[in-house]
Amino acid sequence: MAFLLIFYPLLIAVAAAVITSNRVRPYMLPVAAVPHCVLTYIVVFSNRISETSTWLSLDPLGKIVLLLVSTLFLFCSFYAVQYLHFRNDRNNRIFIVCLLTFLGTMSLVTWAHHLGLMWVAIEATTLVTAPLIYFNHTRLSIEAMWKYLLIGSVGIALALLGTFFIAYSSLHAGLDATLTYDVLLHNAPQLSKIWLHAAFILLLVGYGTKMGLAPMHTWKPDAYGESPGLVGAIFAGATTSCAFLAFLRIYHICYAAGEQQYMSRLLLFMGFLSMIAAALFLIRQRDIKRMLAYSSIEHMGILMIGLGIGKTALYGTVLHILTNGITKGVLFLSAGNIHRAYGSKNIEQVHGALRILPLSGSMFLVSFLAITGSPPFGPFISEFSILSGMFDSHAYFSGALFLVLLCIVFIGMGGTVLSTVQGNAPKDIKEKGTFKDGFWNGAPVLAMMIIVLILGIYIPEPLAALLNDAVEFIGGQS
Amino acid sequence: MNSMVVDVVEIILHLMLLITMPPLLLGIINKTKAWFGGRVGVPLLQVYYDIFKLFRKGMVFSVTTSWVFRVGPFVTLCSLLIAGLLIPMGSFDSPISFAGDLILFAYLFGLSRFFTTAAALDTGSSFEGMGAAREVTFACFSEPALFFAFLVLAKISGEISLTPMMHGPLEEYSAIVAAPLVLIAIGVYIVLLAESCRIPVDDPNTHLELTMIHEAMVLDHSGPLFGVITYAASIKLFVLSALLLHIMIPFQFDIVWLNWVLFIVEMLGIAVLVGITESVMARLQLLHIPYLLISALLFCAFGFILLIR
Amino acid sequence: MTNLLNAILVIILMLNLFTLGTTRIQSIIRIVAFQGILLGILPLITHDGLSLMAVAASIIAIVLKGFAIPVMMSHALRDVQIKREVEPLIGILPSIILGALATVFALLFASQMPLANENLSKLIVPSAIATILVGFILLTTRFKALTQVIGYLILENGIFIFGVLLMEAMPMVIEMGVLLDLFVGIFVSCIIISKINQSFSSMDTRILSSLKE
Amino acid sequence: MISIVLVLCSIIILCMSGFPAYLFAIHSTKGQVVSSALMLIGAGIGISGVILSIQSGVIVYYNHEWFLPWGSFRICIDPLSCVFLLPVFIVPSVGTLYSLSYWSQRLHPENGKRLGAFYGLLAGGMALVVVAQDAALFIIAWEIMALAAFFASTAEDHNQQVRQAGWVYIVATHIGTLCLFAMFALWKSSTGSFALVNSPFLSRHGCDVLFVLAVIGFGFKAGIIPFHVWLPGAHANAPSHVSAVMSGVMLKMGVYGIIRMTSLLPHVQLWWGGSLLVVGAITGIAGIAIAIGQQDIKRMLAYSSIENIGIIMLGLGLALTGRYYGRNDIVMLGLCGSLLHVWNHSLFKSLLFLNAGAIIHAVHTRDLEQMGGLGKRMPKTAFLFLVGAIAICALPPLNGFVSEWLMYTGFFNYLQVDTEKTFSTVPLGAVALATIGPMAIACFVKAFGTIFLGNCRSENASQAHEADGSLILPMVVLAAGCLFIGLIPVLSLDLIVSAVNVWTPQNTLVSSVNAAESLQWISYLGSGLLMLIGFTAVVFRKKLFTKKESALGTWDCGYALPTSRMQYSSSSFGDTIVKLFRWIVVPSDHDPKISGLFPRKSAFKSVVPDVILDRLVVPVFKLAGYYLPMVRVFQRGQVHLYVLYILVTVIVLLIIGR
Repeated sequence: MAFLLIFYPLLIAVAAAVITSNRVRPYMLPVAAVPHCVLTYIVVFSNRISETSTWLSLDPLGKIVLLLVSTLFLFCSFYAVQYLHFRNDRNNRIFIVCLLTFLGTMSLVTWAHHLGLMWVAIEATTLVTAPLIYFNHTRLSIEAMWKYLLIGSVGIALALLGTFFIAYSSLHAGLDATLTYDVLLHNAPQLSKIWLHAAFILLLVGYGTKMGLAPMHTWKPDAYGESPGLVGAIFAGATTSCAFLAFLRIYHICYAAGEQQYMSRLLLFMGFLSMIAAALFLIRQRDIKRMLAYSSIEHMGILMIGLGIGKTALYGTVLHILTNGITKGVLFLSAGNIHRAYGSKNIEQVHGALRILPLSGSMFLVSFLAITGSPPFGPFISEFSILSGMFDSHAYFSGALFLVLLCIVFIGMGGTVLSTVQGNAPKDIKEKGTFKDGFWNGAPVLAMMIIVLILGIYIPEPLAALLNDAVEFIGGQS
Repeated sequence: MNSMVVDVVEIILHLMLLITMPPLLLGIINKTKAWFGGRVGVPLLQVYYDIFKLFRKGMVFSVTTSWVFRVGPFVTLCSLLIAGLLIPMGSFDSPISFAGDLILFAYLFGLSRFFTTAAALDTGSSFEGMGAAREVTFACFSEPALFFAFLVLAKISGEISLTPMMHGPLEEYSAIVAAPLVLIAIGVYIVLLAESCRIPVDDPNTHLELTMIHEAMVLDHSGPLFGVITYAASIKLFVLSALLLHIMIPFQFDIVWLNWVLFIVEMLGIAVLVGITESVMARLQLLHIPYLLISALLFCAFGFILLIR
Repeated sequence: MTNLLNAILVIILMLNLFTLGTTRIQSIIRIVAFQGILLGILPLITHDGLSLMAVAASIIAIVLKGFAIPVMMSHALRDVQIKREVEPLIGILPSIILGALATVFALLFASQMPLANENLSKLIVPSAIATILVGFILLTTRFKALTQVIGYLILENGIFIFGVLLMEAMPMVIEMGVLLDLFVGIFVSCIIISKINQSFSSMDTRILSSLKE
Repeated sequence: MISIVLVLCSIIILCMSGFPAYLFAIHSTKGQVVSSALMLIGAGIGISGVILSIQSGVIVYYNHEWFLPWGSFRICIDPLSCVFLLPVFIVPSVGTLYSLSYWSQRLHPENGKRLGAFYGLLAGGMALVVVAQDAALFIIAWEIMALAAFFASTAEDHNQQVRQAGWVYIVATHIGTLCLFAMFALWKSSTGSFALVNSPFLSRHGCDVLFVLAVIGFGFKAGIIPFHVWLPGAHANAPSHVSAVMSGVMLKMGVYGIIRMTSLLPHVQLWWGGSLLVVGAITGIAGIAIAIGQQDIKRMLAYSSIENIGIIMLGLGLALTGRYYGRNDIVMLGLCGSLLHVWNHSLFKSLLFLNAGAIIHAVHTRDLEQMGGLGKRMPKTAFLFLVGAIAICALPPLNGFVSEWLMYTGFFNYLQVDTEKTFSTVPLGAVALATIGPMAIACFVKAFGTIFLGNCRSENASQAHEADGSLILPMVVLAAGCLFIGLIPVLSLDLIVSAVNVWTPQNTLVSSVNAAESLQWISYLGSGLLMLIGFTAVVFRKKLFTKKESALGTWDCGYALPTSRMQYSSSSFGDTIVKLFRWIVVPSDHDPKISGLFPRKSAFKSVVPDVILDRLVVPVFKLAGYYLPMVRVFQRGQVHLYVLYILVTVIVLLIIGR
């Protein structure tokens, strides 16, 4: 199963590379995504334990991220068909091949139970995504790609060092140097503390760079801003979640080693730093896509805070992976539509999206409300669980700071979003705009929004069980 | 059976006094002022003559006005009459008394003010508008002052109905209440002067721009309507005087009928007092009137604070 | 064996400082290539007995780090026709001093950490950290895109040094994967550099600052 | 149980009521009719449910497991909910009738459907708020309501002012919601569950914090000063029937929240009531003082809503102090006053907002200075406005008086409580009410006078026409409600007293006998007053309503050419009071000097801005918006610095981690 999930997209990628027609090639995306998604649902929700090896195994955490990756990719693939047809002037071979490879490597991340393998997979996602940013072939997109690649690689390199440190900590403790997840978990209490601490910091910074924690977030607004909306959606929804999953593994090992106290301080520091940075950069943000990037940074911060609080906040944290990911998908895809329709993503030019693009505009607005934690949408449930966990563990100051930051973020984002969707549209776009809401660019957005809404009012039983499994797997209380 | 007869008699007397006596107070005031001015003055009952004469006259309506203009004075009069039913006269119980009637009492004044000012605005004249604006403004101070006085009285008597509250506690007043009572008496007296448009707040005899409060509001009313307004103004004076009376002179005789006489004499005394005040004081500059009212408010407030201290 | 190891590590450290001390980009590439070859020898001498894995790792490392990557970078350099790193953020001498300080810091830092396998780790850990820091110095003080890639490569070299300690933890496949990732990463970077050069007619990353707040 | 089913059905119907309109053509009014019909049906079902629940006298629960990480679908209809459910059902359904001609789909094809949909959601959300007995459900319902109100009030988003007002609203409501997040999270951590039921685990300290959070969080919605900043703009710029619902009902949800939370907190402190009294007095007095200075009819009504919230808070504060001293009579009077005022305000304020809508419809402006003399052109509207104005000034014999009377009586009763020193000043609340009263009269005399009386001040006003029946009918319903409660208050007292019994901690039964007796007298006297007025009017009818009017103008003191512009205007009327209260309202006058023999044309203008919003919040936001983005220097696009950040982070973390 694992090989199927990982290699099937790669196979299609090869097929896409061979296909010569620019119009036909985009259909490879759904061809890869639909079976992948079906398989994913079978694997995730079937009770039979899927086959495991020491290196590849699907635990509940992996299941959640795989679920997210596959679902998000499915919607994005349908969206991509229409998008690429609209941009038919540009050769999409590299784009599609990279996108499919990306799916394969992300699946690998979710399955990897060997820290080294996981690192390789994460680094691979960095490499295959770089060309995606360059799709528009503008000077700005080169700049964004360069920054992404350099900063991302440096960060990931530190993660490799951190991975080595973990192995070394087990060596130092007199055990065999190993990077196998299960063995490390088993031996966690004996691992050499000081090396483990150092490893934790390096991995926090390393995978944090990939997630986009402040102050390693600098590539993020550039990359998200310059890449097509659907790449942004996958970036913000899936890639960051994969990186978070990678970090979660490390967290898990340290947790098993009884280092909760030590981690909590660092995680809260990084989490709040990210939220503060995001909040400050969101104020008066004039570019809707960069705004979304900062929102993503904020949510990575929230995930970190959730981990830092631990215990009852873990449920919210795990759920937040899902809710944040899907909501980000809605945000980026609808922002992409708006960008297309107006030919600009600057709020000086973009007004009245509700009139030009009734669906995308309203989805953009609603998903903004969702992502800022308004009930009755999914992110509210997860954010509120985290907040509630904070109060449960008597972290009142953190709770208050969290709320204040959420408020600033809301104000910052709200100003930009409302200015985008409300008001009168510029005349020329009202009359001559060629890009309209259609089925293929609207339906995926709407479908994801419905999922976000459902997650806010009803969590299906299998999913709830999965989430509980995941929390128990890490060792928290559900 | 006997007590019921007494009750009925009391109610009839109350109503009679309420309906017939008010214009007399105006007459007394005018007479006092004339005496101070060294004039003979108009007859004591001149106000009655005026009112009767006005009721016989026809009316002139401005084309601007609507039904509000016509109905306003009547609503004012009716609400003041109802208020008059709530206030006890001297040592006698009022015809209607229930817990919390003092609030209704105060708010009936509000209702009368609403319609007086609305009727004034109905003419579309800037003079009357000016008068209305001042009327509603000054009420913002006189009404809280009145409520401070009520609080003091309620605290002293332990009652929240006008009749028992006015009659005071069953035993003697304790010494501690003397100072608050004096303070609120002063406050209520100022309120009385303001509400019934007397010098130093207003000059009932002119409607020059500088003094335009009450008289300016009724510039356009004529005939029976003006009669109603004059009558209503006198009832207002009467009712407020009755209130003030209890605060100032809270004692009574043992013989019942003497009490009626005492009440009438006291009321006339208050009218004389008002007349004296009008004679010896000059009208205040308009901008200073709020200060006078605020001082009334403060007198009453101090009274309350002294009491609960 | 340990003496040889220490000797190689000292040379690597010296090469680090050389990279900081030269402005000719071609020379830096050569120095890094030499460093790569030296690194490739490390797996052979750290472990007693020649395992197949160590040999394979060593060969691949030498091929990639010593030859393939430098050649690729030289190509990129030829395309952009730039010879020197002019006006770095801090001058040559200060950067050498900084590099030396970083080395000293690394030695001090490693002495703070409890080490397993004492005699082996004693020099490996500090030189790994020193090399990483030098990589960072290059990354942060040099402005030419290619120099920054070299900085990244040195950073990776440092990590490789550390990785030598853990040969058995890393299965062959994954070791290969790591090296492949590195290779592809630098490959892509070189492509980007030529794109940058096409679009901006320059390799100076300072002009890549239109995306900002 | 059946009552719960009915109320739930009604909530669902209300929420969905706006959506069928999407099935109809864009200019078709049929969809709107269907929506309105659905809403009326839904409200009817809901009201029948409420009545059933009142009659049975049993508190019914419904609890359903819910696959959320926390919380369950827990619903409860108790008398307190019933008290709030009634306006929630009545006012929006009256408003939807009004909207049929006020916001006809034919005339507003662009936003009519959207407005209808969110209007329904707003109503349904409010109903759900009131019955929710679980924090999760509550907060979801709360936000549905808040967001629906946002969308409904920004129906005309092409207008810059509307957008501005919507922005202020959504920020304010979100801050309030975040406070509620904190409150419920704290509730969970103290009681161990999200169920909003009495809990023995609450500590004294916890109660204090919960109380403060509730007052702030719900205060944002209720419009307590200084959290009222969103209120005037949102009310002024929303369509009138939406303003009516927002002001008439939605603000009360904030009140409901505070009342509900205080009912759940076991350790009542004396300062709770005290602080609510202070807050209420400030809100009431400042609210009405600012209202007097407004020239925009809807802004004026909005500030008057703030004033009324202040009054409600006074009653609640009184009830809280009464509860502390164990004085059930005071609790009864204070809370009954509050709850009845909630009803009353929802009746007369929505009446006034609907009336304002009819006026705006006729005159095409919200500016009072452009109106005048409408009483002759729209007599029915004028009469209905008068009814609303008298009611809102709390004058007998209408309903506003009854609720204020209850509070006054409570304050007077408090005089007899043996209290701690500082809290013997509580009866000063009566003085606060007595200050608010005449100011309200000033405000509404001004409004009534400048809108309906005198001469027309503008071309538009002179061409105004009477509103059609479909606009008048809803107002008549509301006015009838005002009169009904005003004349027969005893009938409404039973339900409210049982709600008060829910509120008091151990459900100690509170009796209302004394108050009921007095209320009887008030009905008699009120009816007597009406009859007396009617009697005099009949007696003088010949003279008063004679057909042959002498065609004379108002006496002009000898000036031969008075024009309508010489009337006392709205600003000049208000100026007298505004000047006296300038320390609260801080007016900014535009008063050009007149000089020379032939002075140029000049105009006086007095604008009363919102003290908190325009002088505090906006400047602070501007400063923050200017200074906070300065952190952007850290991100100037220099990639080598970005790499340095990574290194620095590692070092900093190593230092922190030591």
